[in-house]
Amino acid sequence: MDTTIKNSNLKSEEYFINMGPQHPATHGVLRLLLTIDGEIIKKVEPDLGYIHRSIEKMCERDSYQQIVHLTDRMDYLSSHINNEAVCLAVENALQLEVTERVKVIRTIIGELTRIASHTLWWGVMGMDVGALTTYFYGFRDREMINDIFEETCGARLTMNYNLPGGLMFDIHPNFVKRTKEFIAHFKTKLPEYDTLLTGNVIFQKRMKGVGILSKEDAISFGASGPVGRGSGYSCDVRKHHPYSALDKVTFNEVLKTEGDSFARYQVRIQEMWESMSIIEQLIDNIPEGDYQTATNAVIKLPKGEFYQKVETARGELGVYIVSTGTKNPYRLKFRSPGFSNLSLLNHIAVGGKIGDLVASMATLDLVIPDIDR
Amino acid sequence: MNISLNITKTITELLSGFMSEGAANIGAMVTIALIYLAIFAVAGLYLVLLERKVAAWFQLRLGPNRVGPWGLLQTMADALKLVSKELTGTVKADKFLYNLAPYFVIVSSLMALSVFPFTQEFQAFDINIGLFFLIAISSIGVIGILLGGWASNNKFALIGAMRSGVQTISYELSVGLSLLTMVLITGSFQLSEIVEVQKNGWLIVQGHIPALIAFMIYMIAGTAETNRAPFDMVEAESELGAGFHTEYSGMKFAYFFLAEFINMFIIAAVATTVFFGGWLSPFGITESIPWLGVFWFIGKTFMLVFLMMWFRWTFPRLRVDQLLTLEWKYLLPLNLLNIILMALIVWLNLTIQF
Amino acid sequence: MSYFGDIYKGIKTLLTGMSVTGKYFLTSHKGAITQQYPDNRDTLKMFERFRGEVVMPHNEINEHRCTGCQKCELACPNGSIEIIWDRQIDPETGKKKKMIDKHIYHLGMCTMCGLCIEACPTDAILWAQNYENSVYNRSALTKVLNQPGSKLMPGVED
Amino acid sequence: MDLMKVNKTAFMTNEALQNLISSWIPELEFTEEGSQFLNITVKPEQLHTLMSQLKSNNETSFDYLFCLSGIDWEPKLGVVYHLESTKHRHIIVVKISTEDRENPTFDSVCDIWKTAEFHEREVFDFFGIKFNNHPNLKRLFLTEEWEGFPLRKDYVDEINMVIK
Repeated sequence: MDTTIKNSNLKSEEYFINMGPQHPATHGVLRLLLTIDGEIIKKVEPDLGYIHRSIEKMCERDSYQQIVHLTDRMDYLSSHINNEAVCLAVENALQLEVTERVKVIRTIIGELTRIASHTLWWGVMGMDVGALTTYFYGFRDREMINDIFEETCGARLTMNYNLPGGLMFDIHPNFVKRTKEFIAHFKTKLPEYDTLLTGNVIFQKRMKGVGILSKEDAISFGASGPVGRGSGYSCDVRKHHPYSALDKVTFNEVLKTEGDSFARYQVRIQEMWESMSIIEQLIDNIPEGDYQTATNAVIKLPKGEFYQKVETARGELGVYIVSTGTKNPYRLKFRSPGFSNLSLLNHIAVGGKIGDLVASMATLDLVIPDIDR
Repeated sequence: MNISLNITKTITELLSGFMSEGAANIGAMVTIALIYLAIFAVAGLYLVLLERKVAAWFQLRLGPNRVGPWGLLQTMADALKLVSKELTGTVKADKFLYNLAPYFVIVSSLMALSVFPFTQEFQAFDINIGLFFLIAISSIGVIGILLGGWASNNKFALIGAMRSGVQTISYELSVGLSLLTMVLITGSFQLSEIVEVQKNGWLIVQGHIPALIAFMIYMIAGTAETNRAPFDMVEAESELGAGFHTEYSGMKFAYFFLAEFINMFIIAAVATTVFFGGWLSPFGITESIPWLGVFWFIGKTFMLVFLMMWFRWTFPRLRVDQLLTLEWKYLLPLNLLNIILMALIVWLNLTIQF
Repeated sequence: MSYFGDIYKGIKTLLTGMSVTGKYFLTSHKGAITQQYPDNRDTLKMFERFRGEVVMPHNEINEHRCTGCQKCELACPNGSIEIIWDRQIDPETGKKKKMIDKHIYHLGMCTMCGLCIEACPTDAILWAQNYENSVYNRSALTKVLNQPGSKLMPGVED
Repeated sequence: MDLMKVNKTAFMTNEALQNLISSWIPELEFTEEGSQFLNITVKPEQLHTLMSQLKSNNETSFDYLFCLSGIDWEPKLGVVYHLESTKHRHIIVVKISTEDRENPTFDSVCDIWKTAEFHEREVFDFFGIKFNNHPNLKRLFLTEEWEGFPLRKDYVDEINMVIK
């Protein structure tokens, strides 16, 4: 609030505006109750529940294979990594050893999902900030990955390719060829993202110094994924608690310290390069072996509690299963990354303008079904 | 092939045959107004189609190609659809102002069209304060937007309208000043006079460096004037939904939409007349056939329209306060410096004459 | 004098941005990335693992492989498969045997998860690759997979 | 390599954690069976003191509350806190539970970790567990006039709940 407004007797009244649940900037059915004074935002209060299907209650009546298919519908942009989370939790609980081939394939498809999610985020981030052409360049690259998934798993978005104990069927013969083609194509196109948007002076002015999140606040708000790493908080589950074949690949965790929207943007762009290098390290030597280790038809987890952490495109997804030995879990809680990332929206948006709120929300990369579950 | 191009004179003579002098003048004015309205309504539609096609080519798409051959009738179909749409409105909207707003916008943009010299004498309204009249008229459009946004009793529309008020007022300044720098060379506001002066070298060449700076400032301010990206905070899709024309539907929305495109055409047309020698062919190659000048004029205008579309489909949007800092802290000082520079050059007559 | 410096830098970045879209504008004659769906309908072929709809293949003499064991009904997360079976006399062995009468499949409720096909012991149901499943009224989405008058293929044991 | 093995190489093993924490508050129950981490069950009154010590003491420094979930242990209603230290990378689980199902209330921890504010509102929404001195404790997902708490085991709702 610069001083001019403060000491002038011109008293401007706050008023209340409803952003959502049907609004272009909220990417889904999120309703934000904004209290604004002119252009400056005083308070942001999210109102959730528009797409709440109470997945956790459904899990209490479903068998473990059926729970895996539910997780597709949570964070639909990293559906494969969600499936992998539940499958890993079940496999670790049963002490079921999965073949190397399955681990490598899961990691490759996981990284491909991350790139697909980041390209969609980049396209839609451009639209939120006003550059409408970025959407089509982002989707052109994402479509190539969707074709790879469609050929191997049969579905483009909600794949349900994972089963506790391995994969539903083996990778398609020209999976490797298509992935290499995509990597070669994307290596020429990703620098274009930078020249088109990152370098742009208007874009930098819109993003730098907007929605600043300090490292302590990031940890205290439980921000994970690119949102946390944009503020210098090293929270990459792939580094601290590696799973599947991630401990065999070398990649560096992208960390920025400014903590503003531009830092979060750069983390995601750099992460795409890292994911590509991970895929390159694994794609050429996918070990032989069968793609599914037999599990009995009705899976019963031993009595006890099991927790599995996984790094989705949005952050740290946690699956907490409390089992009493029956065929469906006693309680299953999903720690969703979007939920905590949303909780810090009020903290970073207050004092900014409506344009800043839209820009910082775009860099939080919220997927509403992941928040509402 | 020498049909007289001065349509106003010919029509008045035609009408004065069987009407009194005064009535003939009014009759001529009404007919020319109807001709211009018809031409530019259709031109507006095809500008919309051009924008959609150009946007598609930028974005690896095909653009409208279903309605009519190569999609040429697409915007005609849109216009028919908009005409048949129900005119809804908000409950507690201020009915009179709500309905008045679109007319402000469309009338001001059509009035500004009357001043342009398409070729030799083919000009509806050749007044000696041409440029000054243009700038005055184009600032009336903003009243329509403010009225529309305020009267439709919708908070998003109100924010959009306030933003457009701030934006247009501040960018009027640099549009006016940058055109002023060019008037230093021509010496007169009359548009046909400006084109006359450019017979020996387009103004952008005559004024070389300061003219180029003035042209760049004018294009930036012109894009902001018509509320087009990268300054389209007025109807920022991702922030305000549809901005000031959220509550308008049917023909009223069509007026706003058409007015935006005709404004774009006006900004480009002013730039061609003032900077790129209106209907003059580059080195006088088609001097002999006067009516060919129309194609030169339309061609140059469409080049500038394409440039403005290129801006729209590449740049992200500015925030409102950045928009104001850009105007008051960057464009205005540059403009003033530019005027002094141009005055120096004209005084020492260093302009390049052919 | 960073004033003019950042004006110059700003304009330079704007121009590089425009060069990217300009390049795409000039190469737009190479064709769009969008799929022209209604026009390319006859040439459009889905991948062979594409999950369009669950179907039960029948051989020429109208025999299928479904024994009515209801494993797929149990495996389905949202109850989109209903098996109606009844006890009939098996012609060879003369004993009472569980025979399939109707295998009802609600395409409207199916989420294409593939667990039923995974659970089927005799591979009776497979994925079809059709992608135009929209209908005008919802009852058309409830399909009976085994054709009328079809029998179990001999030699297929539960 | 799942979470179980990583925890062993962390800065402090479970045993070291256990005797350090038990030195603060006497009657705490420590168990490790049936879970990958050290579980601490604490009485609701000592919750806030234990939690603030867990965060402030720089040997444990559990500054990252990554999962707060409500659980209905049939007779008892409880809340489970999963804590991780970003410095030492070790993880512990703190559990509290109460018999009274009409008006279960615990101390809120959202003054220690800001993420707890939203998570506690979610637990209140689905379990009806109230947290005192919570800034604005009202339903997060469901509408205000929704009666009953869906994630409780004894919740019955013929319309929305399809029992297989």
